[in-house]
Amino acid sequence: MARDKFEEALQKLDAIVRRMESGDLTLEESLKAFEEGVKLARFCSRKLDEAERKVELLLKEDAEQTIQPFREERE
Amino acid sequence: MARDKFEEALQKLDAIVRRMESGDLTLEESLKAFEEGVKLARFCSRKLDEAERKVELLLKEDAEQTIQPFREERE
Amino acid sequence: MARDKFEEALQKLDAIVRRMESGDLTLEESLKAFEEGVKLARFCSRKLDEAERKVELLLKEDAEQTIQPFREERE
Amino acid sequence: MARDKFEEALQKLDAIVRRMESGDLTLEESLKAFEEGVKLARFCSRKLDEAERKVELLLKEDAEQTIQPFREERE
Amino acid sequence: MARDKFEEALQKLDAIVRRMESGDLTLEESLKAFEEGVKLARFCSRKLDEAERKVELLLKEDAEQTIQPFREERE
Amino acid sequence: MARDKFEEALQKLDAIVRRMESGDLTLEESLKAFEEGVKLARFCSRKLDEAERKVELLLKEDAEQTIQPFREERE
Amino acid sequence: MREILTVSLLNARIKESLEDAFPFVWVEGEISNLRRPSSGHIYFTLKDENSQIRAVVFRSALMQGPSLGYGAARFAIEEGMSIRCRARLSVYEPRGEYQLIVDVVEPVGLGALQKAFEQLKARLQAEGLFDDDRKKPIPCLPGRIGVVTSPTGSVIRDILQVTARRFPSVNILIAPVRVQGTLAAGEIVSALDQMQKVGGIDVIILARGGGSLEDLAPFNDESVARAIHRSRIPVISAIGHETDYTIADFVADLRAPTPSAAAELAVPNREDLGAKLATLKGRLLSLLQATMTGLRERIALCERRLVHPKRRIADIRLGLDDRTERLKTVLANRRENARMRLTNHRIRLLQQRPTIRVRQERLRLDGLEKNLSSALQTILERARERLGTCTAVLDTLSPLAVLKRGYSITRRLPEGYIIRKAAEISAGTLVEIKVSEGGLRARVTDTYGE
Repeated sequence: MARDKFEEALQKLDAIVRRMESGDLTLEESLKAFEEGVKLARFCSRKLDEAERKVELLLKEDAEQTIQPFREERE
Repeated sequence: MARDKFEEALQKLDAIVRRMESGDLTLEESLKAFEEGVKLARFCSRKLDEAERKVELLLKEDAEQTIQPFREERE
Repeated sequence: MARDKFEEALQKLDAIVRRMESGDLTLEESLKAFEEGVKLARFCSRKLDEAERKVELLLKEDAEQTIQPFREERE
Repeated sequence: MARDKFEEALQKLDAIVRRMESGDLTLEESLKAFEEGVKLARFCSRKLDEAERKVELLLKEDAEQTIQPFREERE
Repeated sequence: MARDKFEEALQKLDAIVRRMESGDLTLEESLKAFEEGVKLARFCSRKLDEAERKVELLLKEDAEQTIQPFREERE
Repeated sequence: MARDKFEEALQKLDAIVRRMESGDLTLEESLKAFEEGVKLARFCSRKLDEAERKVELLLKEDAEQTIQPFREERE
Repeated sequence: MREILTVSLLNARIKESLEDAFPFVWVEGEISNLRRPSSGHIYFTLKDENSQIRAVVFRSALMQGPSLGYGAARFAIEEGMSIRCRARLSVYEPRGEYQLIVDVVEPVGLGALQKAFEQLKARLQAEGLFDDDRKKPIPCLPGRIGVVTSPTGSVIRDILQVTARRFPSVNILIAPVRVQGTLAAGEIVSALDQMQKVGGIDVIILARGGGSLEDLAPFNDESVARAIHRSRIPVISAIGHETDYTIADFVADLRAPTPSAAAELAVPNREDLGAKLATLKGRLLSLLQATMTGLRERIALCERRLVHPKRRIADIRLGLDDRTERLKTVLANRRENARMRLTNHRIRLLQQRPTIRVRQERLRLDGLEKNLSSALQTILERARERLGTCTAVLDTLSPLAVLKRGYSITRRLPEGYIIRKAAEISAGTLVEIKVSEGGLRARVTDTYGE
């Protein structure tokens, strides 16, 4: 799942919470919503934890592009 | 669990209770209604139990899969 | 138990009581009416017993089958 | 017991008594009337006794057959 | 006993007495009348005896069969 | 004995007596008349005796046959 | 040896040497004699104080998008405008003339630059490049951030610092480019285009520190604007200072006032997100629990209200008992009433019992019987009396009284008639002689007459 799915998931989660707050859901719907919400939350959580910090350089040499680590000045 | 079965049952239960309280039922009808009501209440209760168990399961799975965020919440 | 038999019996009993109280009956008619009335009352009583037993059974079943949720509520 | 026989007998008895009281009867007639009157009175008396016994019997049966519910209520 | 025989006999007896008292009868006629009168008287007497016995019997039967109500009245 | 013979005899006797009193009779005739008169008188006397006996007999029979009621009355 | 050339040959040689010597030249000058014939090409004379040269911009160069700079005359070339052109030198042999064939034109001088900027901005705006609806949303949590900027300096440092602070695990790909000078625009365009190909890049930050209008020229370059516009990846621009707006800023999907701000816009705060997520999750759970609790309460309430039939049964039972009692009472009354009526009738009946009547009748009978007896007695007495009288009289008249005095009466037998004359009989005749007391029978022995 692409990373930009995160936002979508977060919005869906938000929508679900709002829908549940509206009080118009049946138990089954609430359950479904809850299940989906939990999944979305887990997904988001995972997305937040997923990547490691990585800073790289995109170089172009003779029309070929290469990526190499970037040495940060701080380090 | 079929969708909306719970709500349907709850509405039926509600209708039965109201009908019983209206006092227009014959003894047999009120007995029938009572029986049905008890069954419906039991059904609803069971559905809620199931739902609760499902929620617990979901939360447990969630906790296992996303240990960190939950710890954060608990602390 | 046939539907509405009980109500019918109760209404008949009521009619008999009223007829007897009206004072227009001969002794024989009164006796007949009384006999019928007693039978109807007995029938109704029996039906009530059945109904009561049924209700108790239902409540017992209900209590057995829904012990958990009720405990939760009590605690 | 044929219907209305008691009332009929009581009315006949009444008529006989009145006829005897009028004094217009011959000896034979008054004898006949008296005999019939005694028979009618006896008949009525018996009918009343029967009625009483029947009522007692009915009530006794009733009490026997509906012992349980009453006990329940007493407890 | 044929109906009204007693009254008839008594009237005949009366007529006989009157005829005899009128003095218009020959000795033989008187004798005949007397004989008839005696027979009639005897007949009437017997009838009265019978009537008395019957009444007593009826009263006795009545008393025996309706002992209770009379007792009730006496007490 | 034919009916009314007593009265006839008595009348004949009366006539004979009157004829004899008239004195117009020959000895022969008087003797005859007398003889007839004696016969008639004797006949009448016998008739009367018979009548008396018969009455006694009737009364006796009557008394025997109706002993009981009389006794009752006497007592 | 003197070489004599034809004009044609000379011109050919000039052409060869000139064109070889100036295949690529940048030249600055002022425009004059500007002409736009119907062919679509633009002809003008480029001059300075002392010299001038003819120049042409072919329609093909105008139509073909520029690969560098502002592209050939993408801004309106006007009479008297100072420009910098990239061109090659071309010799037209038939006339022995030479001219510049221009493919890139840049305005020169502040006024010209500002003018060109305004023109380009207006044009691109008209073209719709700045339209809000074309702007792509910035992803909330970019997987990888492309940064197009100088690899050295405070810009990249700020960006790295901010992203590290907000989201420690961020993934950044830096495309190092020059950010000023004539080559800058080309490098920027190339970097932007390459970013599209790398894959996984969710947002691009195009950044540069502050500078003069000329310093920022690459970001006002149409090619850069078009590169931003064609980027499939959303671009955040952070160029110059807060107040400096470049064309790139207008085209970019989001404009940040500073590189740090661009980093903040590109990268979410991880803690905030985590908190938000936790809140949503908690809310989700509490809502569900509230729903379930509510439902449980509703069911419990219904259940409590359901206990009804027992009460109802009790009510009916009471009604039933009441009715039975009423039945009993009514019947008892009814019976009592019947019993009273019967008793009343019986008493009256007994009062009328025929015993008295029998007694009366018996008295009557007795009377009659007495009367009967006495009547007969009277009759008998009377009869006896009459008989007695007759008998007495008869006795006195009896002819037999003579006999007592001694007379007798003789009768012939068997006839029995009284014999009055002796002659009436003969001897031997049987006679009867009656005397006073008794009589005798005799046979006549003799008769005699008187």
